[in-house]
Amino acid sequence: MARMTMIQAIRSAMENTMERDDNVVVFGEDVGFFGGVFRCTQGLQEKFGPQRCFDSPINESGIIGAAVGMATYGMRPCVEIQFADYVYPGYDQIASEASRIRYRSNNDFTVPMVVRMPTGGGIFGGQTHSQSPEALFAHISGIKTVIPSNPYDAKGLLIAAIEDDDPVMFLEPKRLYNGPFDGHHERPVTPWSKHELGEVSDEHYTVPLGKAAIRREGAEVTILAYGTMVYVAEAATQETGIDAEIIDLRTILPLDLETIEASVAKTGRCVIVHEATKTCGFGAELMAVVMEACFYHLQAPVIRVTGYDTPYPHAHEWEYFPGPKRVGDALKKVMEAA
Amino acid sequence: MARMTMIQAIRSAMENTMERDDNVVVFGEDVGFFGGVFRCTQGLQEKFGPQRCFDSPINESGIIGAAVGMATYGMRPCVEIQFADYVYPGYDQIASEASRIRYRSNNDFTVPMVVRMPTGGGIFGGQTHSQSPEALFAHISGIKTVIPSNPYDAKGLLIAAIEDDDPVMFLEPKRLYNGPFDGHHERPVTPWSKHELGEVSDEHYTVPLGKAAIRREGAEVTILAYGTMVYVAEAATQETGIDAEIIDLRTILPLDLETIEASVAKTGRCVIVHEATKTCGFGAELMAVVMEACFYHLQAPVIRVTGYDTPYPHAHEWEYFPGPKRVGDALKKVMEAA
Amino acid sequence: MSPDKPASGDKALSLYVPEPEFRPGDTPDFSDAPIPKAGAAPRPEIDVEASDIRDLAYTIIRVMNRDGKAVGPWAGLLSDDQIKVGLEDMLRVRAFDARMLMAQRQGKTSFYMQALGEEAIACAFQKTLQPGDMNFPTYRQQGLLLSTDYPVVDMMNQIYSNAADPLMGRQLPIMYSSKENGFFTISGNLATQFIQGVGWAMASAIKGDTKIAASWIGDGSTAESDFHSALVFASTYRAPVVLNIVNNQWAISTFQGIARGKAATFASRGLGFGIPALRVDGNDYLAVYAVSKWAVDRARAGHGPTLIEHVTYRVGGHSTSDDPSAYRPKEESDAWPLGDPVERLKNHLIAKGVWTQAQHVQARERIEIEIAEAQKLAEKNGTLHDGPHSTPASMFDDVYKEMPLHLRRQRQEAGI
Amino acid sequence: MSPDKPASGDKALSLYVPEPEFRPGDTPDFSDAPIPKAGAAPRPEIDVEASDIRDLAYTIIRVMNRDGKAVGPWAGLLSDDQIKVGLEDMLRVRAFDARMLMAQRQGKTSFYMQALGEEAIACAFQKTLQPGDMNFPTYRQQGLLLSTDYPVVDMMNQIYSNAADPLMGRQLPIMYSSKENGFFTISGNLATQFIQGVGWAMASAIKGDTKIAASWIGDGSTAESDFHSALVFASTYRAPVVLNIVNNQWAISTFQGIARGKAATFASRGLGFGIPALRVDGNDYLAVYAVSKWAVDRARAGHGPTLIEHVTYRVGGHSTSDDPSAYRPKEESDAWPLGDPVERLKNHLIAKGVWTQAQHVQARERIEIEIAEAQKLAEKNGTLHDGPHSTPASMFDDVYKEMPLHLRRQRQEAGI
Ligand SMILES: Cc1ncc(C[n+]2csc(CCOP(=O)(O)OP(=O)(O)O)c2C)c(N)n1
Ligand SMILES: Cc1ncc(C[n+]2csc(CCOP(=O)(O)OP(=O)(O)O)c2C)c(N)n1
Ligand SMILES: [Mg+2]
Ligand SMILES: [Mg+2]
Repeated sequence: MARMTMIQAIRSAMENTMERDDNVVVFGEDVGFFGGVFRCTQGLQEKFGPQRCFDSPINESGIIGAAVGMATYGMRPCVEIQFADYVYPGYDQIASEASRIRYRSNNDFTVPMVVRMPTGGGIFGGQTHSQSPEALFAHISGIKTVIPSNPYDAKGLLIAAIEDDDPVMFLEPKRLYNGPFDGHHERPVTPWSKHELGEVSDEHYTVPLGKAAIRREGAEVTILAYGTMVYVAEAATQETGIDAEIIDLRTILPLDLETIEASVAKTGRCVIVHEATKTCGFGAELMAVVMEACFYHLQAPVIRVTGYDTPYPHAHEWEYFPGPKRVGDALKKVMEAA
Repeated sequence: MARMTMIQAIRSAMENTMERDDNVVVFGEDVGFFGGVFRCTQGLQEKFGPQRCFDSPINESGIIGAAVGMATYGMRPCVEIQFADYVYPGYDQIASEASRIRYRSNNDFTVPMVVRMPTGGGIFGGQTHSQSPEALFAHISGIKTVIPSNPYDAKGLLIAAIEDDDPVMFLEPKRLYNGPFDGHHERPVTPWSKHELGEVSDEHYTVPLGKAAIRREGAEVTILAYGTMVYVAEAATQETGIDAEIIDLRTILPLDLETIEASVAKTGRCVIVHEATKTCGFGAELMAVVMEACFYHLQAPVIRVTGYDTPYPHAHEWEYFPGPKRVGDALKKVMEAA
Repeated sequence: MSPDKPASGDKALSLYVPEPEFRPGDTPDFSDAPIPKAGAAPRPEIDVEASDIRDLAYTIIRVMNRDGKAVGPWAGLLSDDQIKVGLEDMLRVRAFDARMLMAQRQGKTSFYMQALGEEAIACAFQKTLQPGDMNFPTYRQQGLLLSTDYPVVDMMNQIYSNAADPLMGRQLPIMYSSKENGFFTISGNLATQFIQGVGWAMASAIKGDTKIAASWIGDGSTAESDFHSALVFASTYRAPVVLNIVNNQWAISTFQGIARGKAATFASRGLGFGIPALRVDGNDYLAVYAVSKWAVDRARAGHGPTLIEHVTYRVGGHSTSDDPSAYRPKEESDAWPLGDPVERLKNHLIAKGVWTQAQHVQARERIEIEIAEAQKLAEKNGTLHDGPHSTPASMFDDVYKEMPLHLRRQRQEAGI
Repeated sequence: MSPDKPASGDKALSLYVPEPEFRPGDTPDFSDAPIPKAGAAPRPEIDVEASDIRDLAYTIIRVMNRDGKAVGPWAGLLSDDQIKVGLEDMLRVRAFDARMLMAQRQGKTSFYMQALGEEAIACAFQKTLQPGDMNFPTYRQQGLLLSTDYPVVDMMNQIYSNAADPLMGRQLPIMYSSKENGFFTISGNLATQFIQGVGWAMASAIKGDTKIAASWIGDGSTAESDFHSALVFASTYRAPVVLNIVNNQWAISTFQGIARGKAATFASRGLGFGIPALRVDGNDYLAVYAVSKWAVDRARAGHGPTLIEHVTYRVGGHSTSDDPSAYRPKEESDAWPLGDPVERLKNHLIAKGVWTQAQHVQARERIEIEIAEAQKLAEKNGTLHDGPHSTPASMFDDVYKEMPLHLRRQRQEAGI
């Protein structure tokens, strides 16, 4: 056991799977010799050689398309898209190909592939280093979408994703790479070494896809969150003193419907939080799930706290970012209602 | 005044705007000499010459990227993507470029561009000629998304879209090109010449973007629909005898929140219908809108009737397609509830 | 900003929009088309550098001359028996196409696409592969499957989306899949397979395997971005892949000039990536075989990718949804100087004295009967509109390996 | 399936992964790099066919020789005064970069990217354009703006995201936009602008205008699909556009071999589209000017697109987030044989007898003071972390021309 940052945990997941299965290969822009712009693949080329971990041309459709081909051969490619904001040129290979090959070929070909990508804001990255495109994946049938919130989960989920026989989009909240971030940008950052979920085994283990984690049990209101927003939710809960149950979804597709439904049935109130823009974001689906399954339990309208429906602005990062103040206000509002 | 099919109405919209403004140009795969695989651009090259209406290489990113460039020059390109299923290779130019150029340049450059695309199922087109990707556009800030349901609207909305100073995705339900289709595939198709909304002026007129139309007033339940589903909703209403108010959204972004909210506040019940897959489809956003604004009016949980979360199957088209039976069942269920 | 040239003196620009030479009503005349003599192109070693054989990207490699003789350095690779098999493969494709086109017209299915005039390409190419190699085809390479032992009746079952459809009625007709027979599941989205084939080949190389991949694309689809992705990746990693462009001169209603601007050749795009590029007479079975074999051997020997442009002509409509008389002269395919691949190979065998017109007619009839019988068998399993089909509940299967809860709920709600 | 070759005899494949020649610790040595002599490349007419000048895609067009003399058919286009302006433009870019790099290190902004060693390219190119022409730049063409009259202080305001930022703090530093000065709004997404420039040029042609466009891309980004889209569209419609590749040999940590597989040249990609392609010494201001002028004149005269590969070297880090010593030898930039563009142009003027070292130092100091003063002015308007900024409410503006209801509600909820 060791304390790891999320970067180290992700690297450890790749290292473990590459050791166990020589079908696992890693490639992407700058991931080879250099080890990736966030250093998640550092040392892998040295350890496994350039045929197992290598730099790719700057072509996201090529990266994902080549990975699809490799996966149908029988390998398990785990590729990196340098920022989630740059996945769109490869979107066709995800939405039209990876997602449908098993179905359309009736299991003749399958695509056990992972596409890793740093996601989310909070680093003054401006419009094109801050996006959260998870809803664009969740709408596509045939792929899974995972968003870890801590080193322990990141490693276990990534191993599960690499070993999964279906394509998995693996979104890494880059603001969490080095420590939990609760939106209080004015305060110093706590490193993962100070957090119990920074405790990560060097060994192989998995965290199952499709299972949410209850980060805090509570009776008054359910907060549905993932990634960075889990810590914002924790901060808001603490600051308002409201007894919220905080659910870290971890996998948004398949979604852990049962955990969500049980919690909202219990609390009767719900706040949904994500960084992505509001309209048609994943929060909309969560709203719908709660409406469909928990309507008769609801004591107040569910509230979404999200990024606004604008491009991610540079200077006004902290006005844009859904921080503890906005989440706290939503908690208060949902408690006051009805 | 004349009776027009939706194809003729769309063509007429392009013809009118091309006559009035030589900044309007039309291009796309097979749209030039041949006039498009659905014949929507037939005759335009002959009338306006090959510099105003021409065939393009088969490259959707190129089509949209070139259109973005033309629009920033000051033209008003109206391009065709042969099927909405093929828009993904051009998705980056929509989501990262067209949508953000006004914002990021602080109005220095703007993108008055229309991307037309036949959308939806019901024609035995299988996985790649049947998709409804509107939610993938609705999640992107900075673009508008329009889905007409009849020739009159199609023309007026398309002219409004071409004259709009922002980029517009214009999704044409191909199953409606030749007549309203209510999902009763076993019955003969009624042509538009028998429908009052097939009455279309040759002259220039607009239907404003962002305004829904109430197709049927009703007291018991609100049906939110667009495109082909408007007729399915009408059939289901008639067949169940339930007094539904049918709202044809026409523009899904910007959404006519006021019309939706007023209707659901009045009826207290709501059914949402679309062809696209369920999870994170536009119905999820509609759910959220109703939850946020009409919670205290709701007498029953809102129900979504949608395509299932699978690729669009070929042989089982009619089991997949959300037809009047499924919508009728939802209406009955929402009326029985509470 | 220019220090020396005033803007005022410039003449107005104007957009060039390429047009095909002939439209309906015109009399097509290809007498100017540069058709090199059979046997003229040299045959390099398989480990050659692209830069040493640039000319092969601008010529047309041909083997059969006008008299049906096989000539030049690319000739002589196949035995008479092998050539007869090739001829029968092409006849099988042609008979299959004719039957299925008719079945679609009769309303037995929704859609069909024939390969009329292009049969030599897929049929000859397939013979250069080994078991385990993988094609990443487009919708017009039925010849790849039809020249293996894949059951014809299963292809028909797929086309009918019937109860025996190996793809459970999920795919549009003709979108076959057969891993076993080296035929990757066809996509309706153009060009995506071109880079996937490169990825598959990279995997084979990473694993130290001996298998190679072959990617396929049409002339029009070379404009798609994944054509570029494929060239970039194939050249960077020297992937063991053959990149095939089938230039049948049309993309639905759009002539090849819209994808290549009337300049250069499709093959020559390979040169900018250091990929050897060869242009071949796609209606010459022997030339296609020879060039493909060269490229396959090259890939398998570890020398990397080859780009082949197969020059042919799409004689039929794009698909059953298309009527080409709206945009090109009916006579164009007859005027096109490279002739019919079946006739040419037949004439070659006859010229050699190992085949007769009577044998040919016999073979054709035998194959037509085979196909007709397969069709009867297939129709016993159902047709699209009359059924039977796979069970509707199967619609929910295989989206994922295991069905997630939300899909289980949806299936339940569907009540099917 | 192969009739003649058993699978068993084949040797195992293996993946080729290109590696740069030198890594940290190695001593870079470019003595083998083929650097053609200045003045050696011919200068064709502007209406030449691509196929007639293929060689220009494989050489390096150079004007200044080792002695600083301008020689050959591409020499002699600029007056001494124009050359001095060019030198000052480059000095301005260098001084600007130095200041802004420092400002970022001091925490006054989040991010910066310099063009160290590549200044000649953008600065010389800009001088070939006319008012109204439009550049579609990448993030490393600050020289395009800095050699027009665009206010330096506004560039700094943008970098600081301050209250006077013309882009309202919405964009990452250095993502300028100036329609007025022919500088298209920069995108963080690579290569998208390359095809947009082609579309803009097509629009100019459709409208019968006289304006031309110039698209820009880096060596690494030529791998992106929109590079291909741009070539396809530019060649098909003969768009009046100059397609510039800045080959500075690195893409973050990735050497150019990953984008071109160690074969051919980036320029030669144009030839497969029938687009004339020229490779030029990007550190030679006079050569860049001459080749660019040729391409701009060609476009404006209606002869269509040109692809230019500017060969240079990225001397600095990729951005302030990058430390190149992790992946290449520190000495590499010094070893690279094409030298420093500022030094070379200075030596040329001195060799001509129209400039002295003292004048040079004076000019540099004057420009450094100019830049320092602009910086002071800009900082009065605020810096990223200390503000002031545009008003937060402006975050909701200009998503659309008119703010839709949902955004009005969101702004209201935000209470800002
Ligand atoms: C991404 C995408 N865009 C457009 C289409 C529609 N489409 C289907 S076939 C075709 C023409 C392809 O022509 P070509 O590549 O020359 O192949 P051919 O049909 O001649 O064999 C087009 C435009 C598609 N299937 N996929
Ligand atoms: C679509 C996309 N993918 C990846 C990136 C990340 N990225 C930014 S710059 C860069 C390297 C570009 O190298 P090159 O084109 O050679 O330009 P240079 O930086 O050398 O000027 C990369 C990979 C991006 N911005 N956009
Ligand atoms: Mg074709
Ligand atoms: Mg570079």
